[in-house]
Amino acid sequence: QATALQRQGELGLWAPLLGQEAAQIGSGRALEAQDYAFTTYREHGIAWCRGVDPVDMLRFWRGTMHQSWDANLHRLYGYQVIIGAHALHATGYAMGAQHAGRVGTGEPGRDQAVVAYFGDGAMSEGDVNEAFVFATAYQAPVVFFCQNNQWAISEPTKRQSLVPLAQRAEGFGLPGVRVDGNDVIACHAVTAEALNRARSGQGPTLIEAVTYRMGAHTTSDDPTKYRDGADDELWRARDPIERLRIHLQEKNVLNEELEAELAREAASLAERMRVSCRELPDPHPLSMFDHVYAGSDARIDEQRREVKAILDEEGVS
Amino acid sequence: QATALQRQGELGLWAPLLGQEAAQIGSGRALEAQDYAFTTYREHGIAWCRGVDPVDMLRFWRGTMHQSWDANLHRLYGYQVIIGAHALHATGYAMGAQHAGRVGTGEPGRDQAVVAYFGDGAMSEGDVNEAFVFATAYQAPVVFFCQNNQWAISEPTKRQSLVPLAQRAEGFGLPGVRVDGNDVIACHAVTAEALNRARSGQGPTLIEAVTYRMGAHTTSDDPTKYRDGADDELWRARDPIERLRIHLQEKNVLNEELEAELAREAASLAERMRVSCRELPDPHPLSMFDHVYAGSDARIDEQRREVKAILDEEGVS
Amino acid sequence: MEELTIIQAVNKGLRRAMDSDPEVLLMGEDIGKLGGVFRATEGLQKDFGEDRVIDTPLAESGIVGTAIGLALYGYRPVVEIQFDGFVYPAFDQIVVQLARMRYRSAGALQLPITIRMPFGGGIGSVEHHGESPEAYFASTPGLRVVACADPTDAYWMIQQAIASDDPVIFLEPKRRYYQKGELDTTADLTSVLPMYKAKLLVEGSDCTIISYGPTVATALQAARLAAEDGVKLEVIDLRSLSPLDLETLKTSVMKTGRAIVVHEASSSGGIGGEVGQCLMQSCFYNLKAPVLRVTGYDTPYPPSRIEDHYLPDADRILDAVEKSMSY
Amino acid sequence: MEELTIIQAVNKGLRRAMDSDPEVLLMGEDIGKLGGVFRATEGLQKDFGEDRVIDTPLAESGIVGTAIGLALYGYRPVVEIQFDGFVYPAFDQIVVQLARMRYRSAGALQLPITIRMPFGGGIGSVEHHGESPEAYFASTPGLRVVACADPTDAYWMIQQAIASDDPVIFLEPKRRYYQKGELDTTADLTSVLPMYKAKLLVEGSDCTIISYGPTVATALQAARLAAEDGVKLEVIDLRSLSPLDLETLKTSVMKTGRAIVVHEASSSGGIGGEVGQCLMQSCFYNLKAPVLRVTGYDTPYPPSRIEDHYLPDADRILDAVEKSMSY
Ligand SMILES: Cc1ncc(C[n+]2csc(CCOP(=O)(O)OP(=O)(O)O)c2C)c(N)n1
Ligand SMILES: Cc1ncc(C[n+]2csc(CCOP(=O)(O)OP(=O)(O)O)c2C)c(N)n1
Ligand SMILES: [Mg+2]
Ligand SMILES: [Mg+2]
Repeated sequence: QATALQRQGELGLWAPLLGQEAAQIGSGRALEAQDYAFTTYREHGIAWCRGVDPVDMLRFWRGTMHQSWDANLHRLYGYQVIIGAHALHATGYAMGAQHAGRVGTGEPGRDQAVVAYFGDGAMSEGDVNEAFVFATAYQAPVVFFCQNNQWAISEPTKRQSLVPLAQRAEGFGLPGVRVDGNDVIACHAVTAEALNRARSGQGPTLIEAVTYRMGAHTTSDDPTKYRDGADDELWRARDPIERLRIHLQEKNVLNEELEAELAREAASLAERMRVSCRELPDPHPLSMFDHVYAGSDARIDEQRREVKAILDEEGVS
Repeated sequence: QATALQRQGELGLWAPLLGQEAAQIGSGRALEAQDYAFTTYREHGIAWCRGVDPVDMLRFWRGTMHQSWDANLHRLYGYQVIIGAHALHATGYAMGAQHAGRVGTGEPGRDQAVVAYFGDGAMSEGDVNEAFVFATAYQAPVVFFCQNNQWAISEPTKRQSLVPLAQRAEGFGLPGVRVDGNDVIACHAVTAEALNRARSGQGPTLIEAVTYRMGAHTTSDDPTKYRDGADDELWRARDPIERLRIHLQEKNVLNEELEAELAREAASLAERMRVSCRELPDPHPLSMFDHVYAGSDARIDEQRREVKAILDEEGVS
Repeated sequence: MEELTIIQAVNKGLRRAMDSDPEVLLMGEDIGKLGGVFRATEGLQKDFGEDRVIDTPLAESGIVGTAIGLALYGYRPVVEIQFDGFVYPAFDQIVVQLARMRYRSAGALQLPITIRMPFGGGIGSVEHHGESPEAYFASTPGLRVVACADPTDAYWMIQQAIASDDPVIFLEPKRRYYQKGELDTTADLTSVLPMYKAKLLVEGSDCTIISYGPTVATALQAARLAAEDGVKLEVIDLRSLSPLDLETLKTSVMKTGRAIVVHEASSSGGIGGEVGQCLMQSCFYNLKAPVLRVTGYDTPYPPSRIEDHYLPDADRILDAVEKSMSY
Repeated sequence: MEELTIIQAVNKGLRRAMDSDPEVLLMGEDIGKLGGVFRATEGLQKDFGEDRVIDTPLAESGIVGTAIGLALYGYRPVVEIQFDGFVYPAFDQIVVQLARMRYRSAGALQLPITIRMPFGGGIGSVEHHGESPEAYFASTPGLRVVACADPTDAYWMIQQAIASDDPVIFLEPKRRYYQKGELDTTADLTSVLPMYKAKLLVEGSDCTIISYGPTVATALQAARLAAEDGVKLEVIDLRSLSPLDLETLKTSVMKTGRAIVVHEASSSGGIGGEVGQCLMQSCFYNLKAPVLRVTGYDTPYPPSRIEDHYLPDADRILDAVEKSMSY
């Protein structure tokens, strides 16, 4: 499905993950059912691994919902747009697992770990650094997975740090690992190990996956303004999907047949998304008044009535 | 004057620096006139080194002014109460010096450096860590001087970090130095060197001065609730003033005469402070309306008139 | 019935909440061994242990951010912000993350977090120790903002805040912490006045004084003084700053035709303007005078030696009453 | 005279400010080579160099905090916050440090910093890209908060903001960025209308519509529609949200006796309530109806597919006019 994911990356209705498939699928596949993950707007690969239907992912980008899927069901928090904020949520959630005695028991399926996914730019935000402080202070079972895709919109990673991002970890007293983000097997291995450390009560880890944002930051971005094609070429040659394909062919796991089948799968998924996307239902206007508070609120009820009256006039039901 | 400062520390009208005299005087004396410093509420020793009259320091603590002295005159920003906020101000000020071409010229008295003073607890705040990011990104001429006095009110340093605080530096790509904060000569030496690096354009440094808060956090704090006397004893034996006295005696710089004179100086200063403190004039009530904006503001003028009327009634002039 | 101070009542309320719900956790700076700089959590770590009364690193955004994670896991964190002036580094986590989680997730996720904060001035302290940031939170949809003004409310409202499934900003009147009052702890949580209701403290027919937190005592004092001159003030403790209990306010102002809002925070953009606007909309024909405001002035909080001139006092309230009556 | 869009006018204004004062620096995320996500700083780094147009690390508190240091050194930093929804991590530096420096230092220090921010919704984007945080800043003493609504104001007001010795929050109406208008750049800065003044856009005798930023165009549209039915609306662009230009508002409402405040931000705790309260106090006997509010609702910003139902439109303004006239 990595191939399928690449296709999705090419859909371009959103912040494309093109080039980062290995980092996301590799690490995402290392999570166990009882684990929990927090991601940014770019981690479609993680959502895929957590069982989210790509069509559902589109709800957020189309503007029909603020959160695209059921966080409880997939044990995956929705796309976080505020850079770095969720690193603290992940740390707190991990403290919860600890507090609930779901760490270091050794019982299979019982011990939990949490992963926070974010980018190279996020490493500069206070919240991410405070997350390192809290995670180490309580030795919480959290893994910080930083995809260094070389860019924060138009700013190269060196604007955020002159030293490797993984090095940041030592300073806070947690282990830092740097991995080839375009090697799906390596990403899986380091994440699995960090998760095991976390679940067994050995505390947090920071992983820096070095990769590259092949596409634009988002569909409204124009990379030609700030980067030349040279790097793109360099990294295209390191295409994680291509590397995996060759590897699997050598191992005789992937043959023409299977490839063709994958291609068909991908094509039909892409097709389904194209179709379903347009069919995603708009929320009812009055739903904008729901779930501000647990109970009802007089102000909001009055405002709902006001809009209801307008809709009735316009004949909207 | 270190002796005098100790006496001041004993005045207890404020956040006492008792035990941290060497760290403050040692580093404070390393600054040159053209340098600039930003401090917390506890850096009376730095203020002393920047030529602030101890009596003026009391204005803040007595509540007659928000800023105790003229920041421009002493090239020292007033006491900062918001933990960590000034680390960014110091970094920005250093970027200014850089921008103004006052770094790396080699002309004596021209090149500038900036020092940000803060404590072990401050190392956990997002602002301090963001300051490390900006300082390294621009290689700004700023020195971060962290006095690890073992406590943030009632919390021991290990609640903030399980590894030495100086180690934090590497992770951001700036050099980190750990120094005996009770050795005034060592503190002077490392600060002087870091300032030279900064002025000559070699970028920022983090210094961790390991010392101990002998007194209460502030005069409204009761340390017996959270720490036993054992440590106090341990550190009393390392009293920086005592160490300096012995050193100077061995070097025959300090003799009975001089000591007696210093004691007299200290006593008279203490006396002057006791007296002047009570004599510090209260601000005029109407001054609370001054300097909200550069120009005048209709709302505020009206409110000033309102209070003026009340004062007139009460016969206050 | 026992007599205790507001801070003791907060402590007692926290203890009872922790006794009755094992998911309740306390987080903050210096709340453990020290028991908080005001001793609100005194003795709680000793009795409930270090993992239910958690001393945190010195980082407010981190405290609220990790509390959000703990709440997502299923706990009910009660966060102490040491002083009003230190809440701002956590602002993004409070107004963007905490306040909107239920809405953002269309009801799938909720964050039953209470953020306790001593607020208001008048304690003769230095900068940042006398602030009234309530309007920032009261104007943020998704947050409930309440303030207590006496031991009974301190005791019950803190428990209601913790029991609430919505995030609550719980404001404690710092300079009244040692004000004493009778407390009956025998009632049960559901039978006492809900925290989202305003409370009529003194009945009167001439003018309604609306206040909350530390200035409630000031309003009561003004009412006593006015009574001596035969002026009957009606005093209401707002208690809930968001959402507002307009019904209670409306009923009173429909009767008196006059209202004065009293708070320590600056006038401009404060709670007073919102209350005044709402009353103008709901009682237009009954208002005999404009709703007036007796508040802190439109400046930052002044040096403590002159703070008494900044804070509303009974005289200023009575001047405003006179002004209102003169319409 | 030339015709250009609001975003082009901002760009031109920034360029002129940088030309006329070498101390002016621009700071922000992606403002260099990219020229900002809205291209407000397009071409400026090329012409003024990397140390006057500074791409910063991704940390808002860091950006404002270092800008404060640069201002203390003597520079005039102009900070771009990429979107309204991303300003909150810098809240402490803005409301506690930036806003109070002059007051805290009794006038010895000043921070002539301008913080530019696109604000408001209606662009069909995801969460956090359609917010109206103005009330948080307008209720903070020490800050000046202004909003532009057309190319001419965008061009002159940004220069006035930069020239101001006070910190200024400069709000740009995101969804109107591409609205065109005639601009005369020949005048000089001191001769044009000061940014702290409200502007009378349309004279009318029946009801005053007070608005700012993106909803000014909505108010003008409502005025045109009302005129067709013979209802004469007076339209005022507030421009300065803090301090408020009450004189201009008062003069208008004394005449019309009716006022409606329009903004995208939620009603509760918004600018509308403060304006309404001030008008009630200053025009009590002249008000024929309560000041009304046509605003975003008291919810977080909704998903973009239904944002049009959340944002004030001409019809809602006209309904409010009808309601006001019915008193
Ligand atoms: C607090 C905050 N500031 C600014 C932004 C605007 N913004 C969105 S994505 C982005 C760059 C993020 O870069 P990185 O962390 O490397 O993640 P990537 O987009 O490369 O995956 C910025 C500045 C934001 N969303 N949140
Ligand atoms: C942002 C902020 N949060 C909390 C506080 C309350 N507070 C004042 S001093 C202090 C401890 C500071 O410890 P440290 O940084 O080690 O400095 P020290 O007092 O030991 O010199 C705390 C928590 C504050 N002043 N500012
Ligand atoms: Mg990136
Ligand atoms: Mg300390």
